Amino acid sequence: MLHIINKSPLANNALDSCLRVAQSGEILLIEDAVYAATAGNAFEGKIRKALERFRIHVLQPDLEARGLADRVIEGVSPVDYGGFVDLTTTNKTCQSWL
Amino acid sequence: MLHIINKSPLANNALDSCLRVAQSGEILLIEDAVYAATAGNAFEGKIRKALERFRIHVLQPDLEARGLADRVIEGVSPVDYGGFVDLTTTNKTCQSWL
Amino acid sequence: MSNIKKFMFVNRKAPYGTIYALEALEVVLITAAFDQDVSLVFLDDGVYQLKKGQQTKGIETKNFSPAYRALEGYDIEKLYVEKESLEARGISEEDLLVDVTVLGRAEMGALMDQQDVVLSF
Amino acid sequence: MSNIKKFMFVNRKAPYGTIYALEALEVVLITAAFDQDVSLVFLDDGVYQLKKGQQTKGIETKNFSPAYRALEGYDIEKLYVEKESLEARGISEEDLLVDVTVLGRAEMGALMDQQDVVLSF
Amino acid sequence: MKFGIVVNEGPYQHQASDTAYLFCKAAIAKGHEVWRVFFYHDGVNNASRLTEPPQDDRNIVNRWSKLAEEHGVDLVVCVAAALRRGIKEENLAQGFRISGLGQLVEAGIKTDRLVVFGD
Amino acid sequence: MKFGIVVNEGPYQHQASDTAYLFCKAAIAKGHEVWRVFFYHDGVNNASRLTEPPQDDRNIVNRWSKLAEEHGVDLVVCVAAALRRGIKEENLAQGFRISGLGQLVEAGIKTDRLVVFGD
Repeated sequence: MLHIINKSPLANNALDSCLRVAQSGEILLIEDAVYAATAGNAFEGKIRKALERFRIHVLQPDLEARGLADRVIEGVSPVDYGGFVDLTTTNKTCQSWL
Repeated sequence: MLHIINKSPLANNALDSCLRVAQSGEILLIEDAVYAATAGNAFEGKIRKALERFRIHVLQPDLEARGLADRVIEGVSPVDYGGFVDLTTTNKTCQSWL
Repeated sequence: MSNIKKFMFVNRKAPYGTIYALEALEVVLITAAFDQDVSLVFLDDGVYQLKKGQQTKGIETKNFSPAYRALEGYDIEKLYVEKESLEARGISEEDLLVDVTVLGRAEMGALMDQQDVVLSF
Repeated sequence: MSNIKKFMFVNRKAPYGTIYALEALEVVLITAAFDQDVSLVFLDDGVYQLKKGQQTKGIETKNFSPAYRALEGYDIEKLYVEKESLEARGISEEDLLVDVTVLGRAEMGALMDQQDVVLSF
Repeated sequence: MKFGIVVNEGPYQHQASDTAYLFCKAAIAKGHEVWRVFFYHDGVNNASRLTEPPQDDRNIVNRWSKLAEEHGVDLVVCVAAALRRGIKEENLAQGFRISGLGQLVEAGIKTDRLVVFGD
Repeated sequence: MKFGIVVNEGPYQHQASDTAYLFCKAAIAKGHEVWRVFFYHDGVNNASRLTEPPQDDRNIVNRWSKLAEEHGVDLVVCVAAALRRGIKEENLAQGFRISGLGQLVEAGIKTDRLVVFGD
């Protein structure tokens, strides 16, 4: 399953909830959730740990908009909108943690 | 100053931010923030600690709507909309932590 | 029907502060009419939707919580609540309006993985 | 003018995910025209509004971050950023588009207490 | 006292408009004046005369119109925010007027207290 | 593949409608079909033909209308959600139609993937 998160991890519990409940699969960070993919963010440790269980992707255009494309945590893969589409096709279902 | 919070403390960082930045004054919990005023919530410890620095109020009609009027943490004062108005007049300013 | 899918509705938001809980319920009721396999999940603040004793007169808004009790009449009987979400809020099964199945977080995650369509509110 | 009030605009939300940052800026610019005492505060994800290097072509949305640089031309020079918010996000003063005053949380709280009107976004 | 109110979210989706309205009613009941309610961001959607909630639900837009009529509350919709969201004279409910952001600043200056309701 | 899309927030206030649109364009560019976009909650406000963003900003409503015209995407606005928020035939933009929640369920049944964008 593809888990889509769109909230900053320091403002909202969506990513925390996803990591608590989902056991494995893929995660895509979009919109304000891209901050979770950046090194130096207080959430970085949780992302590094989550990388042991999940493949984690981040929407590159949203990172660029926020001026943080050069700070992606190692192991998190940037994708464009086409890559986003591909992730929804290679996974049987997707869930947006709104 | 009156600090108005309207977000659940387990979903959003608004109350946490307020407690970090504001040093004293009064806090009013409204809308989904009334959950912070209830005993048994994981945030209860932080509220008890905050009561040492702040006077904390909770909007009673919002508690009743959510079926939790019987669980208010000791030391937190329920107010109705009239009480809400009074709090905005007795404090020189108010800030909504949206 | 040959075309039955597993629909899961994930409720993560508290009632009244926003409209999501109410409008989610409206979708659920419609879905029942399509003879699909319907599950409702309550996570995080979503568990508050099922709290007994909601009295909305003071906020001049309609109390929609009785509708959860009506779900059974629409053959919607799979209601799941996450144990960890209840505990973090000091809410027990006795506090809830309806009978639910309480699942631990890992069981809940496994259940999500079995779905065909997940709508989250 | 005899009627000068201290206006504080508290920015706590990230840009682009929601419109609050952009529409807050529109209020700030108007307020300048009223000759009030204006302060801008950036807390929590609001500090991201000031991040250098925003490139919004990929999301097909206007990059409004240059407007923060224009504030000085409107005599809006009191920009405060909370130290703890920067640290939690791994953002340094050098990462910011404009010169700001960095305050610790207690100093920030004290500054808020001195205001007449606080608008929070 | 003289109050200014700011509403930042549209009707029904968030509780902000409901709470703001009940606050205004309580303030008036206590003898205060609600001088102006300024609708900003999605708050401008509170001014749509086309809303039609279910019969058993509150009518948020009409409640505001009635408050304006009965208590002379000035309901101002931000023009820039309104244009972005499709609120114009042609779908504006009774008692509302469209004007600039300066009206919000003026409310901050001329009232004793400005209270913000949003998300 | 055949996609169904759900948009739960209005234009401009949240990024949801932008992301959904860019997702649809990318899906179509890859040869997929976007069968239906269902607008729910405040998402119904994406269908207002009265929106008028600043000249230098994107026109979210027109973009959706154009997508419908050029690629036959079915843009459906939930009638119950729309009535609450003042979206009716008289202010409905081109390419949108108003219908019931059943259209959302149908999208879940008939498409290969349903992707939700919201807040």
